[in-house]
Amino acid sequence: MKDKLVDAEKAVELINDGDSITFSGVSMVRAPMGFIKEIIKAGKKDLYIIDREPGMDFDILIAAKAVRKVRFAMLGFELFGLAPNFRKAAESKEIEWIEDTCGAITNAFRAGASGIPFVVVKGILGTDLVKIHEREGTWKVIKDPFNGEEILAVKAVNTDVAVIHVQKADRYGNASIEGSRFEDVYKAKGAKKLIITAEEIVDTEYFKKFPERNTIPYFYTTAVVHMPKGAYPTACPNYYPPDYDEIRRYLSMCREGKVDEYIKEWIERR
Amino acid sequence: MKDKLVDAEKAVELINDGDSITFSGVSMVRAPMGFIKEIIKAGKKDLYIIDREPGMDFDILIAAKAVRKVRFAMLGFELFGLAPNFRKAAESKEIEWIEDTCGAITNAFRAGASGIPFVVVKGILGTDLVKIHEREGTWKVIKDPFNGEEILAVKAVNTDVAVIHVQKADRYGNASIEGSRFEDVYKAKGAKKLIITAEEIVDTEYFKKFPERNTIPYFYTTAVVHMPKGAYPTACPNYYPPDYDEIRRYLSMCREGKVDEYIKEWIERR
Amino acid sequence: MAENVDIPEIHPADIMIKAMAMEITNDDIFLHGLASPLPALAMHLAKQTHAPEMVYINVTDALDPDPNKYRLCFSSADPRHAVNTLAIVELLETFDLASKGKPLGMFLGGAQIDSRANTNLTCIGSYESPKVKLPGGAATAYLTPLVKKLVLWTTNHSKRVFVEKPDFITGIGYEEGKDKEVTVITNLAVFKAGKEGLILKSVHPGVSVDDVVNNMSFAPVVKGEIKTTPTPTENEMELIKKLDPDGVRFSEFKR
Amino acid sequence: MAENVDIPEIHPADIMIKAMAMEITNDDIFLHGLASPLPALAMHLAKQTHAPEMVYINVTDALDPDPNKYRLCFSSADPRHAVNTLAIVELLETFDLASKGKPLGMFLGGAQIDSRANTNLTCIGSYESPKVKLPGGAATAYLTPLVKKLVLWTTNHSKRVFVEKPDFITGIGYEEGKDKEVTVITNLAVFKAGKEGLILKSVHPGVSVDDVVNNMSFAPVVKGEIKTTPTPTENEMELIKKLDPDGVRFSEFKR
Repeated sequence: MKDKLVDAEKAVELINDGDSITFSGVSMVRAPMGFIKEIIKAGKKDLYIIDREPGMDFDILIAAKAVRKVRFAMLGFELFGLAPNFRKAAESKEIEWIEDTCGAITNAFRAGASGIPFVVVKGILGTDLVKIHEREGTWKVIKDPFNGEEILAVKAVNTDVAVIHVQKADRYGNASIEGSRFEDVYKAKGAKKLIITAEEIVDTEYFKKFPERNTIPYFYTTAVVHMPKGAYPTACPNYYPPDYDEIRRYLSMCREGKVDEYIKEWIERR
Repeated sequence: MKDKLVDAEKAVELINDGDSITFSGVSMVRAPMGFIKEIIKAGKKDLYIIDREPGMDFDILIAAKAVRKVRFAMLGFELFGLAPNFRKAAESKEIEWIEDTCGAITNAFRAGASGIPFVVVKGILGTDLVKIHEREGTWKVIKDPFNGEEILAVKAVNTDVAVIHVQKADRYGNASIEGSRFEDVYKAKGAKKLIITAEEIVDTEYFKKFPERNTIPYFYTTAVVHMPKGAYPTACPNYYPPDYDEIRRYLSMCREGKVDEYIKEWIERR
Repeated sequence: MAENVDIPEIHPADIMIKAMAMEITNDDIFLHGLASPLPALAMHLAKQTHAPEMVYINVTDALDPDPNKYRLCFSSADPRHAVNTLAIVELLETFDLASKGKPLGMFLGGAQIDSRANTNLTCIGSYESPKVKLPGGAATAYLTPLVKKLVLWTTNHSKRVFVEKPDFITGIGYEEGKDKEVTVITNLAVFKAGKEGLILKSVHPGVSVDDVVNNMSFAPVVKGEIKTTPTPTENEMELIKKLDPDGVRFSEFKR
Repeated sequence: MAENVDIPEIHPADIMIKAMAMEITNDDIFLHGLASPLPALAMHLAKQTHAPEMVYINVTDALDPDPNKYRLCFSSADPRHAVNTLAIVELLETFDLASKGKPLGMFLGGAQIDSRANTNLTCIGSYESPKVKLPGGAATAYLTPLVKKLVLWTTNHSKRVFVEKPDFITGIGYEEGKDKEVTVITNLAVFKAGKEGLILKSVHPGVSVDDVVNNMSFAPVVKGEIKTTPTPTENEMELIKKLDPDGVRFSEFKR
């Protein structure tokens, strides 16, 4: 196994302007916020960010002008309201966006992990999302070759980069997601480059002792970054809950037009 | 959660003559041999048995005249040679058989677990298996709707029954496969009825303590049978290795024409 | 119905939770997604009362979280909601259950809802040039055609929500001939969706049929007996308060 | 080549293991399936000598089993082969790697092999009325078109194995223009498959080119220098013996 432990500044070089990227987590849980900060610091541009149900990770990248295009099934702050910077950018057409649905985007990630070019999914037919995606070239209504019925084909998603925050990893890239995995394992296995950020760097013996906890084996991983509190202010299960106050502070500042100030202060904070 | 713990005689009633069935394990590992014995004792007939790389489970069911049809990617005894009863029955056309390939049958199980009617797979095109399965109606060469390239569509496999031997289960049907899982989780989740046989019945607290070890949650399970040494003479990881001597004894008796004697003795043995 | 005398001080949130719980039976598998405090509490309530064997799956990927250690948080995906779970069940696996035709029920919201219970969660105005870009439908488009029970909810029973023609069809409501029951639960009333449209089933205590009808852009079906929506019993209220001591369930009403 | 003087007493099994190991480089992911004692040992040998970072995946679903605690058993799926594994990697996941075009190498057998290294593992005679129903191709049909390295082996270098036209095409061998290297390793020699057919690369110590050619139903390509297949070093023999103290690797030769 190769040693893949690098610092964040080094790992962020794996991302090119214009890349498609997906991130771990859902809403206020296990988003790789620490690495999002590095992407902003590095001044990455024109990213195409793709996820099932993102939140602050997407919104702040949009606010930082790092994003060209967004794909998601839901993007907001749950009970705290809409995503202010996404909404503004979408309504003013500063960014492109395509709405997905959980069952399609998660299947697209799973198909990407499986190495197949597309997957058929049930449901969805009859909704207005179909024409949006047929125009985009991401979905197509086809006939089941066995019974002739209409069914939706969804193109696999294999992003250029996946950034996955985990609880434990070793320096070779074996990584353990504890608790809810969401689609993160599929995102990781389907991506062309995989950056793991981890709360803790553990000895490889940990995985030999608990091989079933090795949710992403080393051969998928391009780089490992040790990043304690790397999901903050979103949660990292078994480590810390979401910091709702901090997330609300972000939203308040955004609504007051002070998002640049928030980002500046956030970047300076260690 | 409903109490699903029953004895083997009761659980075997879930199987109807003519059913399609799949079993856990591969070759000489974690085949549900104890339950196979029950199927034979109950005199089940005309079964259509489907698996990736079965061995003694299939061969002895064929010897006992319980089988109408067989589908597999490899069926034999590895270094110990061909499967004597399968071979005899296939060559004399007493049973139907269709040869599959690991990548197709495992994907068919995974598609069955996913609830999709078919899955596309790479590889396989150009081999003689394609025409066999197109005739059978299990595969079809189609065009990728996005790029027009030829690709193979494989119909999902959802068997009437799956019999899965696990290390630990609770009486409600939460089940833990330790070590190699093969495709057993997919087989279980895709089957219309699921019979779990388990080395140990554990308290539900076990799963609350180690939720990630709950490889087959209770809502998939139709019946749980407590069956220590339920994989014998095949292996059950963390419990016992394969009994190579016993497997060789079976093969010797088969080759001497004494398979009925072996089955009789096996059924009487507890 | 409006001749209220001694209706207890009960918040619409609690009435809605009870109404939601009543849609759940013992044989169901129910899922809730993000931004779903009321469904989360309804599922716990059902499981602790009339539907103990209901399968509880949620957006934290946790199966049957322990109600005795549960404390409702602002994010429905908060890992603390996964307390004492029996298994990690990826959301994708729940979608697979829906595809397999298992008895899955789902709670979903709707920014716009029409008389067939079709929903819009995508945009106000056109998709290409939205006046308001909403958060998006999440699982709506995928699940609404697949579930056996679809329970829509809104805490804002109004003409803005109940519209003649949604700006976008994110989710499919009533589908004739399909094994799929569609219920709409609002802060005023409970409907079932049918061939004829949204059929008013009950109004909440203190609410009149006129209150219900006058706050919709289309006419619901009002026929036969219109019941009063049952309120939680004392015991049920205790369970709700124990699960949500911080009153997160009221957040949706403040906006 | 046949002028053997002091060729050490070395079993063809060990020569084949060494030849197989030499096909593995540090950047490869290699998989072995059932009934594969020689590939299993070759993978360990490569990983302990020239290819320490090779990814070792096998039919026990185990990643990088510990060579120091490994003891070769009769079934390649024996759980004792998974000793000290780093992770459970389902076979299906390895197939996914192949589909994604990762640098996967696979060892496969062949009951019949033709001049393009196409293989038959399905039946002798017709599929519908087989004279001999073989065990089946396992992963052959799926993997042979996808892998970057295909290493075929037979311990029975004979006219019966090397046939003009296999009775059934279970696996695809050489494919022009594809990033796929096809090697055939027998108890007598090593070949690479190419446009012109099976190209003889080396013969094992004590074996003549005539021995090789006369035991095939078609003519291999014999041109340029034909080397002698290297034999394991003393250190390599020690490693092999340590991994297989019971001599399971010789089983294939007894049949």
